[in-house]
Parts: sequence; C-alpha cells; structure tokens
Amino acid sequence: NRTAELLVPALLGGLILAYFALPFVAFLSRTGAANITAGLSTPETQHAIRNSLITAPIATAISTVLGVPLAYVLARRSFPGKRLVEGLVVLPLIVPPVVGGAMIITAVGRFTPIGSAAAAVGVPLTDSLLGVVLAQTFVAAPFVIITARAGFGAIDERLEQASRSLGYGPLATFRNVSLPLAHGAILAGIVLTFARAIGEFGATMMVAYNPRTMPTRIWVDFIAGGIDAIVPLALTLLGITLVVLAAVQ
Amino acid sequence: NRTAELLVPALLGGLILAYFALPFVAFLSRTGAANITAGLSTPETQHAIRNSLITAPIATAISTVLGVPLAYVLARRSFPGKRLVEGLVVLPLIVPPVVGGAMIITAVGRFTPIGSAAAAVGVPLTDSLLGVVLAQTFVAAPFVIITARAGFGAIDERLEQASRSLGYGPLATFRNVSLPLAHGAILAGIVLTFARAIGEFGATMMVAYNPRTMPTRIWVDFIAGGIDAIVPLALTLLGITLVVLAAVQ
Amino acid sequence: MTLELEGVSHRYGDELAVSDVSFGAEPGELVGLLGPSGCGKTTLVQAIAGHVRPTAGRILLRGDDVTDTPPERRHVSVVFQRPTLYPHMTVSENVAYGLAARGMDREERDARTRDYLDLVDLEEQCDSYPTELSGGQQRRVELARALAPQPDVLLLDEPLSGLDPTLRERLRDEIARIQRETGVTTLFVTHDQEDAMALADRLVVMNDGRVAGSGHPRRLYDSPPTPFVASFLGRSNTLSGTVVNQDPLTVAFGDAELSLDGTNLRRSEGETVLCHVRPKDLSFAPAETNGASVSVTGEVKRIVDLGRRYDVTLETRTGDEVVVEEPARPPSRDESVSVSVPGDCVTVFDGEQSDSSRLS
Amino acid sequence: MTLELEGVSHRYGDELAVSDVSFGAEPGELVGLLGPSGCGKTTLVQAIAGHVRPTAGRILLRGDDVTDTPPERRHVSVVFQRPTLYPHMTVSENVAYGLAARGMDREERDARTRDYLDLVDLEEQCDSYPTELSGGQQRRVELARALAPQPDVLLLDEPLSGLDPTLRERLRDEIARIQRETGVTTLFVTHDQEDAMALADRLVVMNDGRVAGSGHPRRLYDSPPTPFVASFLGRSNTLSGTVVNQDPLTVAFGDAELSLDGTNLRRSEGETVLCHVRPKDLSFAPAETNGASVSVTGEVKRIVDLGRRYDVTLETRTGDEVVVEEPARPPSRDESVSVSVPGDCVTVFDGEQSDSSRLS
Repeated sequence: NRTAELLVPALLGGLILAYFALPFVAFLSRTGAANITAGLSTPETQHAIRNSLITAPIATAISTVLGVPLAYVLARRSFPGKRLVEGLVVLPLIVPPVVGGAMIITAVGRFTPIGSAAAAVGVPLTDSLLGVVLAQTFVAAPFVIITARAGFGAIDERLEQASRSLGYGPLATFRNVSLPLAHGAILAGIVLTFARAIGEFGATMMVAYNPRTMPTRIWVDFIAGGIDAIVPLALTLLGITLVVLAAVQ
Repeated sequence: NRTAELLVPALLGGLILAYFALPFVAFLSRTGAANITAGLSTPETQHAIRNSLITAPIATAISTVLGVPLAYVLARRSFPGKRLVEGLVVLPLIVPPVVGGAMIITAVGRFTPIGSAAAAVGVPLTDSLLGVVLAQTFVAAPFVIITARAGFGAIDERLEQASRSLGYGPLATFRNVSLPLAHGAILAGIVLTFARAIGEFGATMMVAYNPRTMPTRIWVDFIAGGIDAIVPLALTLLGITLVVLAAVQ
Repeated sequence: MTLELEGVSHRYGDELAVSDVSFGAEPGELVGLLGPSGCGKTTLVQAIAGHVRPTAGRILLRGDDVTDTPPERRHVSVVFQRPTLYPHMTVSENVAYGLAARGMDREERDARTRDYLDLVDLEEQCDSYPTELSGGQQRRVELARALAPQPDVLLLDEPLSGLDPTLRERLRDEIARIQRETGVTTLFVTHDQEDAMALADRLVVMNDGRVAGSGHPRRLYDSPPTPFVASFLGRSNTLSGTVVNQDPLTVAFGDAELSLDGTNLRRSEGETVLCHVRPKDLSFAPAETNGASVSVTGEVKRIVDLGRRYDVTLETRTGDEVVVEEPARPPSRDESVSVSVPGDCVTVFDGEQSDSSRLS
Repeated sequence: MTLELEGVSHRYGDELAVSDVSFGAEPGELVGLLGPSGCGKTTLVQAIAGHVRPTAGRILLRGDDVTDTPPERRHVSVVFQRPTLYPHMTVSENVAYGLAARGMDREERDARTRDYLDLVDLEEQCDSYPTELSGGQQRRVELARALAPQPDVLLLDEPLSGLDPTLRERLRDEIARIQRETGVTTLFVTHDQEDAMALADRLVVMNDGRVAGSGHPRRLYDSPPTPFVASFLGRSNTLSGTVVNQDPLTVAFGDAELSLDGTNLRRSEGETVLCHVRPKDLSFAPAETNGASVSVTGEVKRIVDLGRRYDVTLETRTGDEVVVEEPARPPSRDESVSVSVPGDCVTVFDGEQSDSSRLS
C-alpha cells in the first residue's frame, strides 16, 4: 500500500534516471574498443589537454577569489541595488554560451578598443589562452558565487556576532568562523565552476576557436573522424572532472 | 569604519560584476548598428528559430514531467541507493556538454542497436529534431530536478502530514499542498531548464549538427560572416530567454 | 476505548525511541502525555496519526486495529507545535479543507466551517490569510481545522510550546473550553507539567521511551510511583532515612522518627530508604516531633525570591539538600532552622529503583 | 555605572522597535530585562553588543560612549538563546577563542581556559567537540567562552528558553552561582518572569519598545507601577471599586469597604478605580470585613487542579472574574464563597492608564 504511492514517481523518475545512465554506461563500455594511449599520443591532443589544464584552474581561481567575498556580502548585507547585483550574478547562467561568447567578442574582440589595445601590447584577448580563460570565467563563475552564498547564508549569523564580541574584527571573523563553516559549500562551488570551465565549449568556440582546448579539440576530431576518434579525449576530459569531484568529496 | 569592512569584497566583487556586465552592455550597444529584421529574414534563420522553439519546450516539458515527481521523492524519502540516484541526477551537470553529446551518440547513434532500430522505423535519434530534444533533455533536466527538490525540501513536512490526517491520500496531498507550496521553486527550475535547453550548444553539435537550432545556426553564421552576422539571431535567442524568465517572475 | 496503544515500540535504526508503551483514552477523555524532550512522545504522536509505523505493537481506534491504516483513513486530527496552516488558503478554506475530503456538499461545508470558526471566536477573520493573523489566532484556526471534520481523536503535540506565558495560559483555558464543548477524545502531549496537570483528566508520564507512571493527575502528584514521576510532576526533595520499625513503617532522619502508616512497603530494619516530599509541603515550624510529622533541622544555604514565593534551600544535618517553598517570610542565610515534614506527604522509594530511574 | 543606556530608540524601516529606553547596570549587578516577545529586548541586546546601531540615544560602557564602537572593542560578551559554539573547534578551543584575540600567550591562555572550564565543571570534556555534548553542557561551555575574556558586561539573551523545566532550573542555579563567583556585571534578558525574579538584583520590564517599570524585583512584584507590570510579573486579578472616601482612600466593592492606607493616589469620591490583587494573596475566609481587609463574595465557576495548588475562578456579584490560588482544599463548583482581600496587597490604578497599557 505504502509502496504503491511511490509507483508513479518511481516510473517517471526511473525513466529520466535511465536516460541519464544509459549514455554514460554506453560510453564507458565503448572505451574498451578504443585505443586510449594511441588516441592521446598526437601532439594536437596533448596540446589541448595542456591548454585545458592551464586555463580551467586559472578561470576557477579567478572566479573563486573574486566571487567568494561577493557571495559573503550577498549573504549578509542588504544594500541599494542588491537586486541588480543578484540579476547580474545569474545572467551568465541564463545567457546561452554561444551568445555569451558573442557578447565577450563585442566587448573585447580584436576590433573593439579594449581588444585592439590589448593585442597591440601583445596580449590578444581572443583566439588566445587568455580568451579561453575569459570565456570560461564568464560562464563558470556564477556557480561558485551562488553555491558559496548559500553556504554563508546557512551559517547562523550569531556565530559571527559571538566572534566579534569575543574580540575579532570582521576580517578575522570571516577567516576564523565564516570561511571554515562555509568551506564545504565553497568547495562544492569550486568543483562546479571547475567542471563548467574545463568542459566549456560554446563561448570558447566563439572567443577562442584557437588555441584548442579539450572540448574544442573533441569537436574538431569528431568532425574529422567520428565518434571513435574522440572517445580517448572525451574519456580523459570526463576522468579529470570526476577525479577533481572525487578529490574534494 | 563599517563601510571599510566592505572595501575588499566590494573591489573584488565589483571586478567580476563588471566583467559580467561589460559584455552584456557591449553586446546590446552593438545591436543599434545591425539590421535586425534583415538578419532574421533568411529562411535558414527562421528554420533555426522554429526548430529551437519546438525542441526547447518539449525538452523542458519532458524534464518537468519526469523530474518533478523524482524531486519530490528525493526530498521526502530515504531508500537504498539514494546516493546513487543523487549522483546520477548531477552527472549531466558535471559532464562537459560535448562529452555528454558523445555519450548520447554511443547510446543512440546511427550505428547503435537502438539508433539503427529507430532510424529503420523512420525516427532517427541523431541529426533530427528528436536528437536535439535528447541532447537538450540530457543537459537541462538536472536543473528542474535540483531546484524542485530544494523547493519540496523547504516545505515543513507537517503541512503534508496534516493534510493526510484531514483525509487526503498522498496524491491529493501532493496536489493540494506540496505542489502549490513548491510552485515558485518548480517554476524557477523550469525556467532554468528552458534557458539551458534553448541555449544548448555542445551536446547538440555532437548529436544533431543538423537540423540547426538557434545556437548551432549562430555558430555556423559566425564562421561564415563574423560577429555582425550573428547579432540579430543572438539577440533573438537572448530575448526569448529573458522574456520567459520575466514572464514567470 | 476510543484509542488504545498495545505494547507499542519503535526503533529508528539502532535507537529504541519507544519501548513497549501501552495506554488508552476513553471516549471524551483528555489524556495528558507528559515527558521530557526525547522521551518518545513525538514518535507516539506520529504512530497514532499514522505517519510512523511502529516496529512492534498495535494501535487501535474504536476497537479496530489501525496499525497499518494510512493516516487519511484514521479520523485522527493533529495540531503540531509549529503552525501548519496552509499559507495559500484563507482561514475558511483551511478550516473547510478536511471537510471537502469527506465529500461534504458545499452548503453543509460552509455551515460547518462557520460553526467551528465560531467555536474559536474567529468568524470575522474567515477571509484573512494565515500570515495576517497573530500567533494565538493561528493556533485557534488550527484547532478549528482539526476539529471541523469531527475526528475520533484529537492529538495536540506541544501546542503551547514557545508561546509567551500570558498567551499560553489563555490558550490553555481555550483548549479546555473547546475540548469540553466538543467532547472530542484528546491526547495532549507536552513537556510542561503545569499544562498537563491543568488540562488532563488522566496523565501518562513517559521517560526514556517507557511509561514511567500513569493515573489521575492529583494522585500521581501526591503519590508518585517512581522518583522520576515525583520530580517531573513538580519539584521534589529527597531525604535519606533509616528504617527503625517495620509495622507501622517507621523511618528515622537523624534523631527524629516518622511513622508512615499509608505505605505498603516492606523494609527490613536498618535499611536505608529514600523519602520524597514536595517543597510546598514543608514548613518552618518549631521543633516538635510526634508520630504524624517529624522535624528536620538544617542550615539555610540559599534563598531565592520568586515574587509569588521564596525558595529556601537548606542542608540538613544528615547532608541532604532540601528546598522549602515559603510564601511569605523566609529565614535568613546561614540561620539554623527546623522544618516540619508531615508524614502523609512523604513517599518512600526503593533505593535501587530510585537509582535506575533518576533524572540524568 | 558599568553599563548605561540613554534614551535609546531604534527603528527598522518604518517600525519603531525600541523607544527612548534608559537604564543602567552597576558594577557586579545582575539586571533582568523582562518582557514579552517582540517588546524590543533583542534589539537592545544587539545594540549593547554593537551589532545594531540605534537610531537615537547613547550606550555607555564604564562611562565611555560606545554607540559607534565596533563589537570587538566593547568587551561585552553575549550568550544567545540558540547555541553558537563553533562546531569546528573543541571545547577548549572554543573557550580559548576570545583569549587569543587579546594577544594572550599560550601558557596563560591554557591556564585561563582550564580555570573557566573548571568554573562550569567541564574540565573533562575539554577535548570534545560541541556536538558530542548535551544541551546543558553546551550552554555551560558558552558561558565559559563568554566569561573567559573577563568582559565588562555579560549579556544573556534568553539562555534558558526552550529547555526542559528540570534542566532549566538547574542551569538557572548554575548561572546564579557563576555570576556570584565571577562578579561580572550581567544583563539577563528573558520573557519568563520566574527566571527574571529568581536571578535579578534589579528588573527592567519592557512592553512595546518602552520601559514599563523598573526596580527591585520584590517591590515591582508587590507594588507594580502599571497594570502591565502587575500582570506580566505574575498573575493578577482586577477588581473594579468605587471611591467612597479620600483620606484615607477607601474603596467600596459592592457593600464592603476597604481602606487603603499605603497609597498616595488622590481620587474623587464616586470615581471608579481598578484594584489589582494577586491570586495568591486571596484566601477563602469567613465573611468578616474590617478596615484592613474586605470580603468579596462570588460564585465558583471553574477549578483547575495544578498539583501544587488549585486555581479557583469565581465571578463576583459586581461581575468581575477573580482567580484565587488555593493550596489545599478548594470549594466546589457553583458554590457561593467569600474571598478575603487584604488591603495591603491591593494596588490601585488609574482607569485610563490601565486601558492604555492593558495586554493586547
């Protein structure tokens, strides 16, 4: 009787879970057929891996350093224009990645004032590793901000007030109390941001089709060689993401 | 003195907010220069808009119908294997979209048993609108599940227990109490899922490069004509997303 | 019996929350279920309402075993500690909610809703939303909603917790009146002995998942079966004495001897027993001892002025700490005083039993 | 004065939470701040601790205006209602937390931490984490952490709320002892009059953002300045009478006349006044009236047995409802009884004042 209540959600939910699981399992079972080492040995592939392993951590670090303090302020303070700031934080989540990429090009592309100035001093902001970082940061930063904000919001403010009363200034209180207590949420946010950054495709395609990252390399190889050509690199990308995820859990 | 505390987070946070705002503003200011109506009048563009407006709502509807009951069960019940189910639900969020697309191909591609069987009866699962829906659903469904789950979790379970004691079965209680009270969270989840689905690019490129949706059309046009060629369609895509967002707020 | 629990036990994982609890409620009776937090009260409420299936035992409603019946078919209404009014419905819609489930037609439903809003004196708020009401009004709407379907049993789970004392007492009177007027069989769950004593026809005192005592409130208060019940139903002093005679049982506190006619306890001479007596039954009196009362002397350690009374703590010569409630004129600190202990207010406990059920 | 509030007011948006509150605390004094929820107590705590900047008024600590001083430079420790121990630190680390901020060296810090853990009798738990402690132990660690830096003022914000009665009373005694031993100037904030009466050297009673009365607890209890204080500090009966003589003020209740020597009130003859008297000061007595006490007759409407006493509610001939607390032998329902009202327990209020500050 009581399990009958669960029949409908179990059927519906099972369907979508099966749809999440099926591609995953099919993909993993495909890996046996492919020659992973050979697939990863071309210089193009190794460049792509290196580029991704350089850019995604940088984008994640930038997002974390700039985003966590913002998350704390959003969790604790009210100020005029807060709604606008909240809107800005979710904007990159809502904007489709290709549109986000187009936006970045209109802001810092080769023919814009900023972009041409930067290119003139030798740091082009598009079609460069810096461009990849810009694209990844734009798309991935909201994750750490939103998750960290929820983490800070879940801390009873009185724990911070007690720390103030015990003689610690706001910065020391943030370091001693808020940060350690929100650290799980912040880590989760960092992982989400990293996963989003290293897997970033749409905006990167627009802003920096070259140099290739793992996702753009996968696309190019797929066009040239079909699904079998990309299994090794796709598996590597998935593996890096899952390892980072597992490392912090 | 008290505002000094906010100096560091304001500076850091301001930086990332400016980086979110700048591309958005630059992009919008660019629209004056482009001829929107002309840009949208080609048959290719109109096909892409039509395709997106067909697939994204279907993917959103599937995700909602299958995902909301699952979200409720996850919020209310504990059962063996719950951790696994929770892992499956976030998996598509963690997997890079191109890898997700590759996974879908390994599961339902032309040369797989499922894919060839479907193609044989005239409903190809890749390079078709159905393929687009599959890609969008895989990538976007977690948003409505996670958001709805949080919404259900925030309802005091005793409100549901009171409804049971007042004579309503589990289904009627879900309809009369849980659903209306979680409705804000569910709507937010639907909007996020729709935004993710209509903007989906990476997985779609892999699973259904043809027929074109708005994001894949933007990419193709960008390669052919540069940034000015895509402003009208990108703006339309952004506009649809923001209108849907505004409609439910 | 309207409600009966037979040997109900419940485990959460490894933890035994409720152990072999049996009690019942006669039609129209208001039973108070009293115990400290974590004693298993809430688990019992959940089991009776049908939200928890006990690991062992049976629950009967009007004689039918409902242990496996889902909540919606039990006709048991619950009012929880925290308000559970539906914020998306008006006050009338909330009250009518349970009536619609029973397929009552619109007209009858409206009439019944009006009757019960009238009962709790909130007819004028019928179109308000719950958030527009005060805390006390919300509680009253909850009562109306729970009662409107005319349930077999009403469960009140700490409905007065967390309220200001003034509002608390007013709502308590309100609950008493409503229960009297509707005659609904009620289980009132609380950790507050005063609320329980004030409302209940019969008390079930729980401790640590078990029933520590049950019966008429006044009898439980005056002759507690265990030291736990003694101290939980009101403040309690424990004096250790030595048995000097068996029949009648006579106990010596230092020099003074007290004969306890009322008890059935059999104790050997020379044995040490624990005697319980309430602070309010003690009084400062000249040191005279006869068979019916005994005078114990001690030194005043502490005096707390509570307005309505003074709590005077003294240490007896035998080393016990004794609290005396003195309404008017307390002695001074360090003064040596005599306290008169009336024999008919003393309950004697077994030493071992006392150890096992002492408050932890 | 260690702590002084001068005309403190605070608004949240449009809402005036605290209005022109002034009071202080002498060195070593334990001041009780008592009032119903929403009366502004918490805002005052936040203002004294420095987490809220009052919209008007000044806060002084040891004579210095600290209104704009950040919390970390006030030397004010706070214990909140809900525990605020740091879950990622052990008990010792929690207690030592406030010492490190003051740049105390390791050795001295360890010694001080041990002293204060000793004070709250928890030396053995020093390496435990807060989650491993019971609720009562957590409260005691909070006290130790708050006291270890030897603050100028200790704020206790409802530290006993939500605890079981037994634990509550034990912790109350503990707080009294610790405050006595450390001599720290303390502001004890509560909505519970018994806690406030038991602990405070002086009481400040608040209502609706304002000070409704302040003074020695016993004097406030016996001669409340307003009907609000009368009913909030304990239960209160209101009898309406008519002034029949001015000097000495003599009030008639029906036939019976009572002369009230103690009051300074000037009332014209024939005026109606409200007289307050506590239920515990009333007693059932043979109908004899002299100058010092008056006998009021009425019919018994309701009897509530609370164990430690009976609450007998009667309706007087003049239509007032009066509660009598009777320790032992209550009359029966519907019986007609006489109640003796002693003149020295009666407080007379102005009719208008009474209306304005009545409990809503």
